[in-house]
Amino acid sequence: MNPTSLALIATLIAAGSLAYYVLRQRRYVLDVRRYPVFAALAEEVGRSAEGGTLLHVALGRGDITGQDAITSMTAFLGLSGLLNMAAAYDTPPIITTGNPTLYLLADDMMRRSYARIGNVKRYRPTLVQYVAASPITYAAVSATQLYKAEGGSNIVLGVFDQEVSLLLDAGERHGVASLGGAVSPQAVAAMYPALSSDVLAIGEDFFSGSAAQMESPIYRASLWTQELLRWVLIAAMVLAGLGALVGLGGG
Amino acid sequence: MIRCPKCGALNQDSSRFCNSCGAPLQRTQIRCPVCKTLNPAGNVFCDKCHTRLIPADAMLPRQTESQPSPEPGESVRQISLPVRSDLGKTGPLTGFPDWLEGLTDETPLPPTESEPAANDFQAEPVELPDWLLGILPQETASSGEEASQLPDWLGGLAAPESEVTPSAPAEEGPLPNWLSGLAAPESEVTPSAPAEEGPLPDWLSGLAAPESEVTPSAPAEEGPLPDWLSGLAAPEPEAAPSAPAEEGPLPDWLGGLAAPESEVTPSAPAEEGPLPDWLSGIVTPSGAASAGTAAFIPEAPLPTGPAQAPPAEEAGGGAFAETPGAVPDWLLSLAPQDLPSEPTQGAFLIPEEETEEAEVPDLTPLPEPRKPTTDELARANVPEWLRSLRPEGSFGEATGVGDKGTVFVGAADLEATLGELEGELARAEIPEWLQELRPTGAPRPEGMTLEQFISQATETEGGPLSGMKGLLQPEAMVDIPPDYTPVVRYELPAAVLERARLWQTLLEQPRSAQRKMARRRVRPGMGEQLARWLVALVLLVVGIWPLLGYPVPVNVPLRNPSGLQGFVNTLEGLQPGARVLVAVEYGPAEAPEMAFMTEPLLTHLAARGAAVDWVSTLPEGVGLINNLRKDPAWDAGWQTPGYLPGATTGIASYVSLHQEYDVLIVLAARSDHLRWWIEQNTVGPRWPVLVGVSNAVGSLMIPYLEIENLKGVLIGVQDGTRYLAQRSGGSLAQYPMQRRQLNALVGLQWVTMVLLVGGMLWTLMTRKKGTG
Amino acid sequence: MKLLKRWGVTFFGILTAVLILLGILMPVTPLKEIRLILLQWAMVIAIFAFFLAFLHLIRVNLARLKQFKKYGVPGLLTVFSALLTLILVFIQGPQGTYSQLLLNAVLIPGEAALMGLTAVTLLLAGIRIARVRPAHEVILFTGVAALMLVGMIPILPVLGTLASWVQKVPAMAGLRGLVLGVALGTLLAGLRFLFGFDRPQSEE
Amino acid sequence: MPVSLDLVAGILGTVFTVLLLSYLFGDTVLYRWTLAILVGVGAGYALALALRYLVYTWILPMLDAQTGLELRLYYAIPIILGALLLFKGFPRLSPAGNLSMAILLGSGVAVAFSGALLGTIIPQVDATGSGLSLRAGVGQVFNGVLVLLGTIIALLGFSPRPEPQVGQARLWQVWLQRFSRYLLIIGLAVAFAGALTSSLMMLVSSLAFLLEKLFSILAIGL
Repeated sequence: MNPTSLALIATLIAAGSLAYYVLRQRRYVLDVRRYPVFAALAEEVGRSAEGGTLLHVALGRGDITGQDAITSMTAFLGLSGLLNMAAAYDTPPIITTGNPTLYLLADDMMRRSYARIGNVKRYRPTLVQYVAASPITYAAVSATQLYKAEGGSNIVLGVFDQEVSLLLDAGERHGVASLGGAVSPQAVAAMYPALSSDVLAIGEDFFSGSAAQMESPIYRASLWTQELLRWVLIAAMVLAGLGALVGLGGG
Repeated sequence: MIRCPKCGALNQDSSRFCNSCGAPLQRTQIRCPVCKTLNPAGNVFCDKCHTRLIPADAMLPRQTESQPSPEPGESVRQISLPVRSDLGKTGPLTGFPDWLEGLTDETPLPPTESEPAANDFQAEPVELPDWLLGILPQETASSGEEASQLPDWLGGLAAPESEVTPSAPAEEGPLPNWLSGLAAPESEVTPSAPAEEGPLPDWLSGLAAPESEVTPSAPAEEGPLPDWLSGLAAPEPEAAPSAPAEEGPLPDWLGGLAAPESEVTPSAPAEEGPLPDWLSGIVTPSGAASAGTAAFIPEAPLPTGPAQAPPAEEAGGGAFAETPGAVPDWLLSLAPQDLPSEPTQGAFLIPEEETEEAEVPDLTPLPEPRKPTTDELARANVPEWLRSLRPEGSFGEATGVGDKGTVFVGAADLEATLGELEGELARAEIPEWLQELRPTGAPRPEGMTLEQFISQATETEGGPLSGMKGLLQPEAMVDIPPDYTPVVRYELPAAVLERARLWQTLLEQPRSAQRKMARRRVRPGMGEQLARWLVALVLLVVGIWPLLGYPVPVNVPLRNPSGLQGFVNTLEGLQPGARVLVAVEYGPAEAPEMAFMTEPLLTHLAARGAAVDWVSTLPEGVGLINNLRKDPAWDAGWQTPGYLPGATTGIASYVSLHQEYDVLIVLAARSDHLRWWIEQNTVGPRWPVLVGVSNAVGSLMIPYLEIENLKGVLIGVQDGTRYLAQRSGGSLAQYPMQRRQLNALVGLQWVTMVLLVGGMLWTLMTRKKGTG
Repeated sequence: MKLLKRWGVTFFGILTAVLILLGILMPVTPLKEIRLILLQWAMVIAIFAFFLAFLHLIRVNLARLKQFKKYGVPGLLTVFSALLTLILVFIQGPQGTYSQLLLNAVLIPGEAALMGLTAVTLLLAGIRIARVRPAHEVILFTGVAALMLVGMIPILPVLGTLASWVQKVPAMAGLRGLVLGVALGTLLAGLRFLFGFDRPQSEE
Repeated sequence: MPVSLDLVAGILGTVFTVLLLSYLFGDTVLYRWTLAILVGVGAGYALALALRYLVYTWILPMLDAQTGLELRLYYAIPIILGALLLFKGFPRLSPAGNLSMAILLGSGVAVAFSGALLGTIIPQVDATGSGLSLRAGVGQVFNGVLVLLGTIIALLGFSPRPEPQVGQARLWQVWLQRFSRYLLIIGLAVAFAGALTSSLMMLVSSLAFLLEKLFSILAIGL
């Protein structure tokens, strides 16, 4: 069977099971593990407002017209609490992005947080910045934001590669606490030795954590579907293995 | 969560209709006085505008010395207010009197994943008093307890069948009129008519509303906690405007009965025999009516503005919008029949608000109901649970004994009866906060102007307004009947409400204790700075040493990488003029590392005479392509380089439009760019693919590099130099700089390994545990 | 009108996604062309986004001139170099002499040097790993990393074989689990967008 | 490039490399100025190429007289949508660009969704399965089985269910969770080594470039 029809079947299964769990959301109460990093994001606004320190959010270089659109959207889902709280406190973070379309989405999200509480006049567009065209320059310039920002917070959430270690090292250097998450193996490999497990979301936890912290039935249904598709995937791998063992499969 | 009485589906607290069967959900409410929103009984704050619904001081049940703690078994009921164990948490409300314990819909869902409790009232099996069985939701009644009929004494009080058609089929029979006001106003249920039979008990006689003017509001369909009880759960919020009931404060649980602040001027206190404190506020005004008349009919003139019909969703019984100024219906139905048919001036005014969606109210005049005589009211037997609430001396003398041993007392000789019943009746404990609301000053005599009355009035002691004269005593409003809608002069803009909600969530947000707060890292000390410089210095020295041509301990052997052979064989298989698409997916930063493999590749392609098209999704990639094509020998028949903006989008559209290539070569130093090309190729033309990647991408791309149409892989400097060596006769003699760079890289790798392992052991030993 | 304002934009976003997805999953004639057209339009709109972001970059750096002492010079340098490069490269194209000069003299050495810095920052993070991770994880991580470092360009063949096995079996399993997990999360987040549960595009 | 420009490029490149590598020893002012120039040149260069593509591939053909109405419409719609997106630059008029953002997001989600399915899930499942094919020999089958089991365990480790704690969950669940974590750590360590090697190579090539230019400037042969 060619991949395209396999993909069509997989899409129908995924969409069908999500619809089922959304409709039956009351029966399926899913206990979800703790994702401390997402719970702590909104608190960073409180801490930066109380301490008058810098709150820097690095969103990476995920292009929203391409492969990284969904990762960047999920980063905003995880940051929704933080953005609302920042609008309420009127202590917005400095948001840096390394992609033009991602910059526009970040600008929208921050402006809407202000507009939602009728405070759009207080919104300052210069705090959401498009910083550089290439990934490594983006990381280096974002790191300069942490200069003399002792006691501040540095949230790294989005599409990165190994250049994220420049950002984390700058945080270490200037006494700034870092937390965040990433999906690409290169970025996770660079963040794993620098951040402890309760301030880092790795791979799928990046998606599950941002959905779990929304605490609404629809996102619980989405987590249920994710759990179901995990077992479908495992069954498919086992079948593919058995098929290859008996000489049916490719390879 | 609210359990639908009809189909049993669980619904959100704020739902007004059941999600699965559409039946109106029964909820008892606390109405927010600011934004009129109806909140579930247990709410501490209003859902919509976050006004506090439960006065702060009333939250903590006070156990003062003066009130002896009730001995076990003592039947004295302490009316104290339910307290949420921790502000903001939606933990179970505590502090209910026992008889109410099982009724709150706050009972938490059991933690296990099993089917949530069939009914909010039944997290664990609770022994409910009989009299409440009849009015609990269907589930409770059917789940284990036998469905018992309404107690007789309530039977008589149910709204007469004829006037109101019950919307939901009231299986256990229509509720008593005095409870009918308790029905959830949300549902568009037309109130069921109060049952005819059975006279009112004396103690309620004063409350009976004349049936003629007001048809009772929506009947209390079986549903969770009835309003007048919820009043015990959540007395009127502080912010609520204090009702200016001068004839002394209504007790909280009856507060709802008081006329809204604007329309009511207190009537004179009752002259007849001393009524019990908790009832004294509601005894008939002097002159307005004889004993037993609805006690709270004020004398204030009707408000001049146009009558405002209650909006549809708060009209509750919507179908029967109250005539402006009529006494709240559940009480009017209890009043003795000799009231004048026309609502007196200044009667309890319920403005009617026009709303488009509201059902057209049926304003046909109701038939003249028969008013229970004073004796009938007196003979109404008092149920067990009410008798225990009866403070001393609150009932008249017994005129008979009902079949269940209930003592009928007349209103007139209450004091005497109490003397006899002293032994049986336990003194009702009136809570501290209720005592404060006890009327202190004498009401304004007739004919006296307000100024004169104020000048004589005593000063207010205590509270923010202490020292001021003639202040109206705060009157607690427990709940306003569903069809009552205060005229809110100032409509709060949504933005202000949203901001208030945000502030509230901020204040309520418990500090997340589980997360170890990221320790504020102090700026690293001199030690760390030295370590940084040392590491940098070591790397620079070890890197520069071989580059300067100095001897190195080991000359790196060039091994044959597994992917190189496939790479070379595929290119060797190309016919002259074969179409090759080369994607340059690395930036200026990675150019030096990729140069190790691009140079031998270009010479190989030129040697095969292939027609090469160059593309890149990176702007700088186009510039790098020009760097690569500096040598005219490599430039035979190649297309001008194509820039594909829009990352994957650009690749997808290019691949779909150009199907004619024989081989796709991807030179990538970014894992996502390589993945895009492999994915779009798999989706599209599925050309044979050759991949050249940097070391960083190579270690990650293993999972991707085992796909079907992948013919050859070159990873990093080591495979590149090997390919270069193979293209130049097997040794790197012609490329000295590349050989030195390779030696420098290997040297750096070994030094880095030593630093990593040494640093790790050192840190493990000193074990400074810090958070990230 | 209110309905259109609230759901109009969301509807268009979902319609675009569904059409492109159908064009990939059911590559039949009309859907394939529609997909291509929409992808190319998105590419062109992205260029306008780049132009807007560039203007914002200039504006931010000009705004920094107010605090001249701290940010003045870097702000000026960024604005000047950006406008000069834009004009030169737009006129001459990538093959132009000045374009080549800027690429070879500024971009390649500059970004290569910055990437070189990541070698030191990664190494320092590796050394400090024991401060944030438990001991058994630290030993496993550092051991495997050290083995790979010396096994990638092996001087001792046995190290090369062991490194190759570690890379092809346990590391493959771990990375594949990571990548498949990310793909699952991407699927569900995409479905939430297609169902209209997540609406980053609308004003709500 | 004429020889003199080569020399200029060499000198500029050397200065840039030295100033940027100075960050190793301190966050100096010169480092920031150099970084500022790098940012400006990078952004200008990328935008210039993108605008050239837009002008030569879209705007000029749209304005061309011979272009048919249908093709002209095909060219004009994205340009109008792009122009609408420019309103995003003014907070008050920003909603005017929402339609264009919706199309960008919609296309991104579709591409990412299909990429996840067709580029990651299906090939990976196929590759995991085909690792067990006997054609590659018994040794490979043993490795294939290990990779299959390891991938399943690693995938289960990312489940959103609460982590099994010792004493609360069965022992095999605790060990399954722990083993999936170890597999992930091995994978990350391999990726870390790859990234570090790549960075080391960049450092070596920077140093090589530096030395080469220094010596050529000082006319001293290496």
